[in-house]
Amino acid sequence: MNTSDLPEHIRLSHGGGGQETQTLIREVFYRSFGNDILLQAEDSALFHLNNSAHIAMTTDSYTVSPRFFPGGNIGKIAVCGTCNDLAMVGAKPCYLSCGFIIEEGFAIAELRQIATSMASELSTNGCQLVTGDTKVVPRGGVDGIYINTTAVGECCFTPPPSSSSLKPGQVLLVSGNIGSHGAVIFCHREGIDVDSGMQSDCRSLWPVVHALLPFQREIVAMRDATRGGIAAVLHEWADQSETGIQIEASSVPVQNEVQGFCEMMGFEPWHLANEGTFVLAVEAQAAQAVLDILRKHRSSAAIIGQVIAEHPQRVILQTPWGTRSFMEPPTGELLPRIC
Amino acid sequence: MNTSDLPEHIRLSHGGGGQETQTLIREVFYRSFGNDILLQAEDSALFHLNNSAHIAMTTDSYTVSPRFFPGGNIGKIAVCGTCNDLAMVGAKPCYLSCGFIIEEGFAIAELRQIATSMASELSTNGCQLVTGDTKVVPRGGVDGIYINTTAVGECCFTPPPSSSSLKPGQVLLVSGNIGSHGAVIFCHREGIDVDSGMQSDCRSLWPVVHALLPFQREIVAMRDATRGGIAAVLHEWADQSETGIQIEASSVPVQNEVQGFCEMMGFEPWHLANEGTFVLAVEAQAAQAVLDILRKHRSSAAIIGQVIAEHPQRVILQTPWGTRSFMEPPTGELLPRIC
Amino acid sequence: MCLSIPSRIVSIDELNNACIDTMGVQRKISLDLMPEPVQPGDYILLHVGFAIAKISEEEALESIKTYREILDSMEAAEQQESP
Amino acid sequence: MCLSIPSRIVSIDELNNACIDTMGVQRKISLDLMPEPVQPGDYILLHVGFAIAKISEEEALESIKTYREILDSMEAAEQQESP
Amino acid sequence: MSIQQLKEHLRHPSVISSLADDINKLGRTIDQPLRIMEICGGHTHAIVKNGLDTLVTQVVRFVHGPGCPVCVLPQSRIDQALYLARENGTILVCLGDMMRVPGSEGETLQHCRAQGADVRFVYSPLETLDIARKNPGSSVVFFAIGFETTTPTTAALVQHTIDAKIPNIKFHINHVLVPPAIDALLHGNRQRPDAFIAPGHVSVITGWKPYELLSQKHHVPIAVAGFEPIDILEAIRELLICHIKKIDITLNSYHRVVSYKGNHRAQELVDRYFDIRSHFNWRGLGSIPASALQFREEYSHLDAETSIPHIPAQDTHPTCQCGAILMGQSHPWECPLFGNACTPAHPVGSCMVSNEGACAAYYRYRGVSL
Amino acid sequence: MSIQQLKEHLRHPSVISSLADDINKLGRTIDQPLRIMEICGGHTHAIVKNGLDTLVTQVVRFVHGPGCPVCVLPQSRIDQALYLARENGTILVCLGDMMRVPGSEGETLQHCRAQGADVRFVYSPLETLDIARKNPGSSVVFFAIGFETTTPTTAALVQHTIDAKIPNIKFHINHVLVPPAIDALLHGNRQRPDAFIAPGHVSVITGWKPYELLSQKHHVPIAVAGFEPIDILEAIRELLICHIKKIDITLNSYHRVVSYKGNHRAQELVDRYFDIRSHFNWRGLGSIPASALQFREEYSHLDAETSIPHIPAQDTHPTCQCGAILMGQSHPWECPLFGNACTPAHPVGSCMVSNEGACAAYYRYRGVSL
Ligand code: SF4
Ligand code: SF4
Ligand SMILES: [Mg+2]
Ligand SMILES: [Mg+2]
Ligand SMILES: [Mg+2]
Ligand SMILES: [Mg+2]
Ligand SMILES: [Mg+2]
Ligand SMILES: [Mg+2]
Ligand SMILES: [Mg+2]
Ligand SMILES: [Mg+2]
Ligand SMILES: [Mg+2]
Ligand SMILES: [Mg+2]
Repeated sequence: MNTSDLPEHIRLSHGGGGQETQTLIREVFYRSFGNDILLQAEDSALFHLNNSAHIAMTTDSYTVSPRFFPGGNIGKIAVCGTCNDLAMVGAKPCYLSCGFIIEEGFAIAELRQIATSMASELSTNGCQLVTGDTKVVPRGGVDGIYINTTAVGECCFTPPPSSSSLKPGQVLLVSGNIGSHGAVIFCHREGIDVDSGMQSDCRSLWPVVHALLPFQREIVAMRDATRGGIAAVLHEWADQSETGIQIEASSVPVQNEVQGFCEMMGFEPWHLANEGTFVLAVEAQAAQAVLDILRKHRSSAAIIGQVIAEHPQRVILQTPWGTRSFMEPPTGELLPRIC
Repeated sequence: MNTSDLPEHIRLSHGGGGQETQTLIREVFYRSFGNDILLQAEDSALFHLNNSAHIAMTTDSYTVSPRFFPGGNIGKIAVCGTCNDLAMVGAKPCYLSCGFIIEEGFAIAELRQIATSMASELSTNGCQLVTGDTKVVPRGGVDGIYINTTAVGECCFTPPPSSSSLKPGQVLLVSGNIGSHGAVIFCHREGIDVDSGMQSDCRSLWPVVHALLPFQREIVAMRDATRGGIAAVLHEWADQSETGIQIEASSVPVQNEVQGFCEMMGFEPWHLANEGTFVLAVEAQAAQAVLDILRKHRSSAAIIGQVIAEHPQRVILQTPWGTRSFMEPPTGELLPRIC
Repeated sequence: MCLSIPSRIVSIDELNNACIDTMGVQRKISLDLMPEPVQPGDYILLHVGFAIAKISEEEALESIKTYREILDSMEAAEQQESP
Repeated sequence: MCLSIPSRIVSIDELNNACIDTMGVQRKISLDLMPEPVQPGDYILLHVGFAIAKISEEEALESIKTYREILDSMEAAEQQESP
Repeated sequence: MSIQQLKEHLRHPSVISSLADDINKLGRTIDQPLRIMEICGGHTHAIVKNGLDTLVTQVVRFVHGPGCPVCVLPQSRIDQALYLARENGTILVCLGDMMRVPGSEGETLQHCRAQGADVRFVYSPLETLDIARKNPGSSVVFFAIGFETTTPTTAALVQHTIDAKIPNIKFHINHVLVPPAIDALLHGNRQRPDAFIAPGHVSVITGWKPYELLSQKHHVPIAVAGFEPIDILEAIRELLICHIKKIDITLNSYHRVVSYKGNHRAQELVDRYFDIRSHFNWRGLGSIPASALQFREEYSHLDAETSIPHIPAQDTHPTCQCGAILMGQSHPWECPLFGNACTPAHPVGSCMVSNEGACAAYYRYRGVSL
Repeated sequence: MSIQQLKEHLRHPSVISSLADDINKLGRTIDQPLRIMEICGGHTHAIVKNGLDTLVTQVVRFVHGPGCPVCVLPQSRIDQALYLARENGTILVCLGDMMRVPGSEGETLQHCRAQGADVRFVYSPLETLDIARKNPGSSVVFFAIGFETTTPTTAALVQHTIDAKIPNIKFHINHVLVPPAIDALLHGNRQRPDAFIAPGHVSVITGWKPYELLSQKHHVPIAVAGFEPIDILEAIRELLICHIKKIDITLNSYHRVVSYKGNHRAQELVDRYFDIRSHFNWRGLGSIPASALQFREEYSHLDAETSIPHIPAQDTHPTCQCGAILMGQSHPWECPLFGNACTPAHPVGSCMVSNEGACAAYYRYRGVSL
């Protein structure tokens, strides 16, 4: 058993969505739980149940701090995030479960606000919360409130989009400006004033995915670019499909304030988390039509690059002056730089 | 809006499974999320999906401390507990999701042990873990590890057992000695030595429920007696069915050590949590046959009482000398008594 | 009832603490309040972590004997009624 | 690169702190290290929470002008090539 | 003998029935049911929960006494606990029962903890030593309540605190004395009970001597009893015989643990640290002279009470029948607030506060319907 | 002018192409490519990430210099940080970059935090004041690293600590000086670079005067440059012209923020608290005299270093080519460990440590394949 890649103790970066998370999943969870469905490693698991057509299931826990931020709160994100993972395999979110872990002393008014946001976001998705659980832990046992949501839904895309089937020539799009969620959260944590109007992109994606249904055959893969940002998605896709990916750096849509934040901290916008922005791989002939639909929902949607045969498993950034470099994969915890 | 039953802040008792938990659910969650499926308030939600027959879904979060205890650990309990909630509506656990929230610094060796226990318990249930999520929070953000599991399964009982359909004359059974999980956990937290051999009853119930399939029409209701103990189940059933419930105090099976622990602390065994013990309401003519099957799995299974027409929504304890008293409903946090 | 439970002493340590057994559950308690010497095997009354009295086994056996007699006489009466 | 970012001063408080704006993101920084007086509207170079220099707008405009000229001459050249 | 065996005997259904028969037979010779007050809430609890009163309805009428140390504690004392708990840097330690008892604003220590105060319950007072050692920067206050049974355990904690020179433990003392309360109850009560069941575990410490003095002074039979069904029925039978024979003495029906003089070691320890308070306010009974303890002068530096601003005592709710219930003039279910405005979750009067209060026992085990 | 506008101009593709063309045209007149060392890792990073070297391959060969303050810090200093962090009751505070740098056992401060140590990163050193105020019972150590750019910010924290009389902040000082390192690099290096790009933001503080002295001493042209693609290309063009015209002077191509004498206020503040250390060990370069700072005698009570047991410096890995790379004798990808045993996650030599190290920049942005 080669476990040399794992240290003795869990680190924050094991939850960062990057390489270390992958190692933990592979070395601990796949070893115990490996099965064909789990090993697909898509945003949602796909299976049949009691003579059904394809059903999708996904889970996520939400520990976001601060709990309320410009553009959303932990409740909104807990519904969007999980429903979005269903949408990314072309499934309509139908039923949601919800597990609250709440710290003794938490304000019930705040809990109400969170529940209200969840309800409103559920209705955007046409999804029902059907089962739940509430645990209260003593002070210090949890940081305020953590929420787990798990959703099941009906697959509407045939075949379901899959991140391991990218082919050279396919076009990559992003559904809007990237990085704002990560920037907003980091700013709030570090006490950076964002009166500037930066807002988390937190939103439900089923409506736009539903609008994309006519192109279900041309859409090869979709992935919401959460932890690790679009860099994580692009690296995973390149890796799984054993193709290269080339991105035009100047086509990647980034809001001014987010770019400013990145320069201040020494970050790249493609490493910042999103909560309602997804990357698509699309057959070239449908790229413009898909872009048009995306733009009806968010005008900043853009074509950002393409799948290439060269540099398999690598993500290449092309500068406007014709030079190229690798896009760095995400490395876990975001740390502000001095150099 | 009458919210007078809710204080301003969450208390431990809001997670205790008793009256205060019910108030919180009703006043906050039902207000935001109310829908027909949720309001069934069974252990698992039942619905159809993509042209399926009945599907059951349930969720629970596990924050148990200590994480390892005689008879199990947080991983075993996280699989049993959730699969048991499916079993209680007569559903076979098929697919499980799992969300880990782990504290930075948690020992990976311990995580492996937990995952191994989960895997073994999944196999007892014939269930697959198909989707997961891992969050790592900074030190102090969580007490070691919390686990949410959510399961979906295929309903095998027609009609599904339901806790609101109890009728006078039906017989109540319990699948084995009660209270050992609650006693073991309390002892460990309070530093009470239990070399005595008390063991949590933590176990998967699908195997015994599967054996009960031939009596699916005679089994009216099943409920695993977790937080709040069998008292919580009996009160909920009496309440929802608007019948009375009468229990023979001396027929309730309690292990000697658990009884001793109760006397020491001033507790009643029916208020202690179980993690693999369930209560059944059964048509009288099938009671003996059901008992026989239960006893094949646990010899301490017993008939403990019956549904009565008098005293609707009350649980009555009958003493061996012919007097009667109410069984107290659970009141949240267990507090050792001096008087 | 100033909740107090009969328990059996399992062992005694040098700090005047005892390990006691209450129907199979063992825990450490203090003998600081015991007015008379006790030893393993003795029964004591336990209140919030302290032994507060030794239970007189003689007296206890006495009452058991009394109740045993009541039971015996009842059984005898029953047998007379339904021979 | 001893990461340092050009930012604009929005306001200055009595404790010698400034609120600065970096492409729309505002935050509080210290003016403790500024060798010359600054006022709202000035551009400074920001390093780990400190303004370390005033950016000479004159010099910056000078380079912009130079590059503008390069661009203009290139455009002129292109137009000559493809009329 | 094993504990198991002993318990089985003391709860044996046939013995219970046989004793109840005896009592009912004996009772044929009296005109009015015997009015017996069980002083201790533990007896109230055992009687109501086990339905012992319903076995002897024709012969005995139970008058439920002051209850338990938790019930008789006035709300202003709980307000003091809440005040201490909310102090920054203070850890308030108490026994489990205290956690759920509301002060005058309806707030409990559990609520207070939910709002951020550091409140911890212990099973044994001695656990406080460890809490203090592990939190050297905090001031730890042990909120001490209890009848004579529990007071020695607080005294033992005081002793360990002093011996181990632990600088950060103080005490809030609420230890009350049962005999003065009985004395007060008997004085000037026209409908005073015909007989008393004296508390068993209080007597383990005090011995049964103090009750002998009360029997003599007030001409009333008293029986010290244990808490098992048969213990209680046994005591009832003895009291009935005394009543019939007009013998006003104190009987010890709890031989196996109660002696005439009690636990001298415990008494000495209590005596070392505490002396008698001139007055103490009992919830439901009002102010009773010499009915509680306080630190002796030389240990007053350990007293947390001195640092608390005066908190006025609350008036009793005008409709609450506690007084009448304790005097044996009324039954819990006859109070208009019973089960309505007054429940264990929101008690109005002392009798509803803990499991051992008469109203709480009826509410939990009997309702209006059983 | 807006910052937006300025940035757009400094990254304008056409201007970049035009400047590259100019350089390539100028280069036709030289036989050998011009060997330019960029001293600062920020320049390395900008050159590799933006592919500027690939635009002028025929004319310029880049020699990547010492990198950044994080890269040059010897492992023994990080071992000291780990030692301090693991002290009970100590909070170690550092800037973000430090969190990921491994000490001699491969452990980083991030790992150390995961094991339970209280390690926190700040964006600005002044945030340390707040941490100290909120944790009066803890000893807070600010682990200070940086070139001349960052040193004044540490000095400002020292000043605030003293002025506000905050008793619980100490410092571990790792501030190094760039000019002595360049001087050391030029001494006795037979393949020394033909020209230097001097660090832009270090020069904001020091002014460009120190580089003028180096130009004169070592007869080499030096250009102070900014970090935008056009800033760098501009500096390259100037250096190329100097080289062709054989003029060994220092040029300031970063007019908009760099002056001849630098930031006197920052210099004074640094001077008040720090003086020159006799020697300091640079990772990759070895011990260099007078190349770092230490607390002045009168402030030595603020020095956390004095309390640390001696931790021996580690030997460099025998196969690591850092020395040769820094001397301009080798390229990162020529090292046999590059991308194998040596990666940013497990760096063997200093050049792989942070984003600004030459090996790390190639690994991240270029690999062996681009
Ligand atoms: S029910 Fe409540 S208010 Fe009424 S007598 Fe009892 S304690 Fe007092
Ligand atoms: S790749 Fe690593 S070992 Fe090789 S020269 Fe670079 S830093 Fe040194
Ligand atoms: Mg998911
Ligand atoms: Mg997700
Ligand atoms: Mg996703
Ligand atoms: Mg639950
Ligand atoms: Mg459930
Ligand atoms: Mg459950
Ligand atoms: Mg259940
Ligand atoms: Mg996830
Ligand atoms: Mg406090
Ligand atoms: Mg430390």
